[in-house]
Amino acid sequence: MEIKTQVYKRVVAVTVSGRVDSATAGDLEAALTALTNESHTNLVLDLAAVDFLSSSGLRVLVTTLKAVRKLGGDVRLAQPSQRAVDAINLAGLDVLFKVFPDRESAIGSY
Amino acid sequence: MEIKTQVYKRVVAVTVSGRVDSATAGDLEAALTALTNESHTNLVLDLAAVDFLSSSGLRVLVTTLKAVRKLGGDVRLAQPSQRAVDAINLAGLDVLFKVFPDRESAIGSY
Amino acid sequence: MAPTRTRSRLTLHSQTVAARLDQLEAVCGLVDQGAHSAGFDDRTSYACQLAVCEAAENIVKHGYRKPGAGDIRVTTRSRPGELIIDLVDSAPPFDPTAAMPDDDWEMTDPPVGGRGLLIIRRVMDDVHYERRGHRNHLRLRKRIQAPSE
Amino acid sequence: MAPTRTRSRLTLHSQTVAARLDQLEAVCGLVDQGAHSAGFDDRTSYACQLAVCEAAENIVKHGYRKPGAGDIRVTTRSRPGELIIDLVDSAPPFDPTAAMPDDDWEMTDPPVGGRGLLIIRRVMDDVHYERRGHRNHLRLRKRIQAPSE
Ligand SMILES: Nc1ncnc2c1ncn2[C@@H]1O[C@H](COP(=O)(O)OP(=O)(O)O)[C@@H](O)[C@H]1O
Ligand SMILES: Nc1ncnc2c1ncn2[C@@H]1O[C@H](COP(=O)(O)OP(=O)(O)O)[C@@H](O)[C@H]1O
Repeated sequence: MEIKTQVYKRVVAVTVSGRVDSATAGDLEAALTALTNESHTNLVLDLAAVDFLSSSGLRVLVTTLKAVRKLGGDVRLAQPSQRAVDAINLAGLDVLFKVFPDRESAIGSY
Repeated sequence: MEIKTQVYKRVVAVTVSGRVDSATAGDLEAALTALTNESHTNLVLDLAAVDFLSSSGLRVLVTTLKAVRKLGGDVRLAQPSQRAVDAINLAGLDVLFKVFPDRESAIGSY
Repeated sequence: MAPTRTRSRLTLHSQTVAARLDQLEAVCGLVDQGAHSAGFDDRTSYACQLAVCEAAENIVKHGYRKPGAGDIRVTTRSRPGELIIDLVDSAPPFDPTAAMPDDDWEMTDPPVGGRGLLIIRRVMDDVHYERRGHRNHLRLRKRIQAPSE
Repeated sequence: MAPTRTRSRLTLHSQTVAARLDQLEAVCGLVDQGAHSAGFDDRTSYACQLAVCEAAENIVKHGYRKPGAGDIRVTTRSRPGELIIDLVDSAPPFDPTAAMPDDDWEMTDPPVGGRGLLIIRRVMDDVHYERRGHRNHLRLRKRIQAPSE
């Protein structure tokens, strides 16, 4: 798994790639927690290059969503891979996340 | 000249392509005035595909800049072509506009 | 272990892995192999990998609790259009078919966990559990309509 | 008019266009041709096109004032490393070399016009104006150091 973060004025875009499972979810959680601690609460997760997303990864997404929502923010998904979408749907969590076809529209949605 | 407009929540991205000269500047002005009239004042102009930019086109950029600035907005340029940059520099207007290497960072700058 | 062909078109793989999170990717690899032997497409294989990994992760986390405290025997059986995965562990008894997956929650309070059992049930056509001696035997079965052999 | 080669390496083009904004693109085309005959690269050619079009646009807008009220004779002379463009019109006298381009303004109040003369002076090495009879003669000259022939 790789995580890249782009901090914009009111939005942070986090590009996640590779395998997000129980072995790597901790790193993702640490990165996202660091952002929310710095009051970055409008998050865009670019999941275009995610090729595996297990319930451990989903748990991090939901935890982060709950945390930023309390602060008036949101977690929005940009161009998620089919595999990311399948995992989210199978877990019944698709209703939780706004999904955008590209990074630009996700960033522009805030 | 072609103009495409993408309205986001707080930003509008306007993609301009082709030749912006005295024959076409009026169309650009009409499009931008329509936006400011609808209170869209945070503008991103994507000038990647502009292949000619005369003083008539520059006049529209400056007029728009002045109009939106009064309303607290700005005109920011995304990935301008070399030709657009050359015209802006030759006209001594480069100090006026913030330039971003891609649309995303321009949109994220608001 | 090398694949064994029994009867005409059954392919069988079996491997024992330590019950550690860093072994889950290897388990996925086994499932992927089995899914392709069964003629599943990539997307169906991925769904099976997700489900089996959830089951294996549960054994590591909730069964043995301590990393490396035991092992998991993974066996895949493929025939055209069908994949069966058996997971055998010696952790305390747990019947995942008895547990109710948590699929009823409020948008204002979404669940941070409990997604694993749901994924397993949604992906698999059959989930069968048996306690035999001091071992849990979990059998997951996936079938597709028109296998591409 | 077809290009004329006079002496060894001079290429000359000349064309008269109606003084209308929709003719400016054709003027640009002429300049581009001349610039390439002079061995200029695309970027330098573009700068010359910008400058000449500003001058021609001024003749249309500020000289004749009414579209199609007259015409502009455009002549380009190219030799390796040098391009000379002559613009001849019969609008009222105007000497752009006498006008001071407006290059001094406040960030809080940027200029919406007056960029044309500035661009012409910045791009060209020489700008020469003469009134002859009832015509304005404007000569713009651009030279580069190492022409690629
Ligand atoms: N192999 C197992 N051994 C013991 N308990 C288990 C096992 N698998 C699942 N469980 C129990 O079922 C619950 C739901 O599991 P699951 O849906 O995978 O979600 P999660 O693992 O995120 O809690 C677990 O929290 C755990 O209490
Ligand atoms: N050919 C011309 N004939 C008459 N006036 C001219 C001519 N060219 C330029 N001018 C005058 O000089 C001014 C500055 O010209 P220019 O820098 O091209 O900017 P703009 O055309 O945008 O005003 C014009 O506004 C006009 O008053």
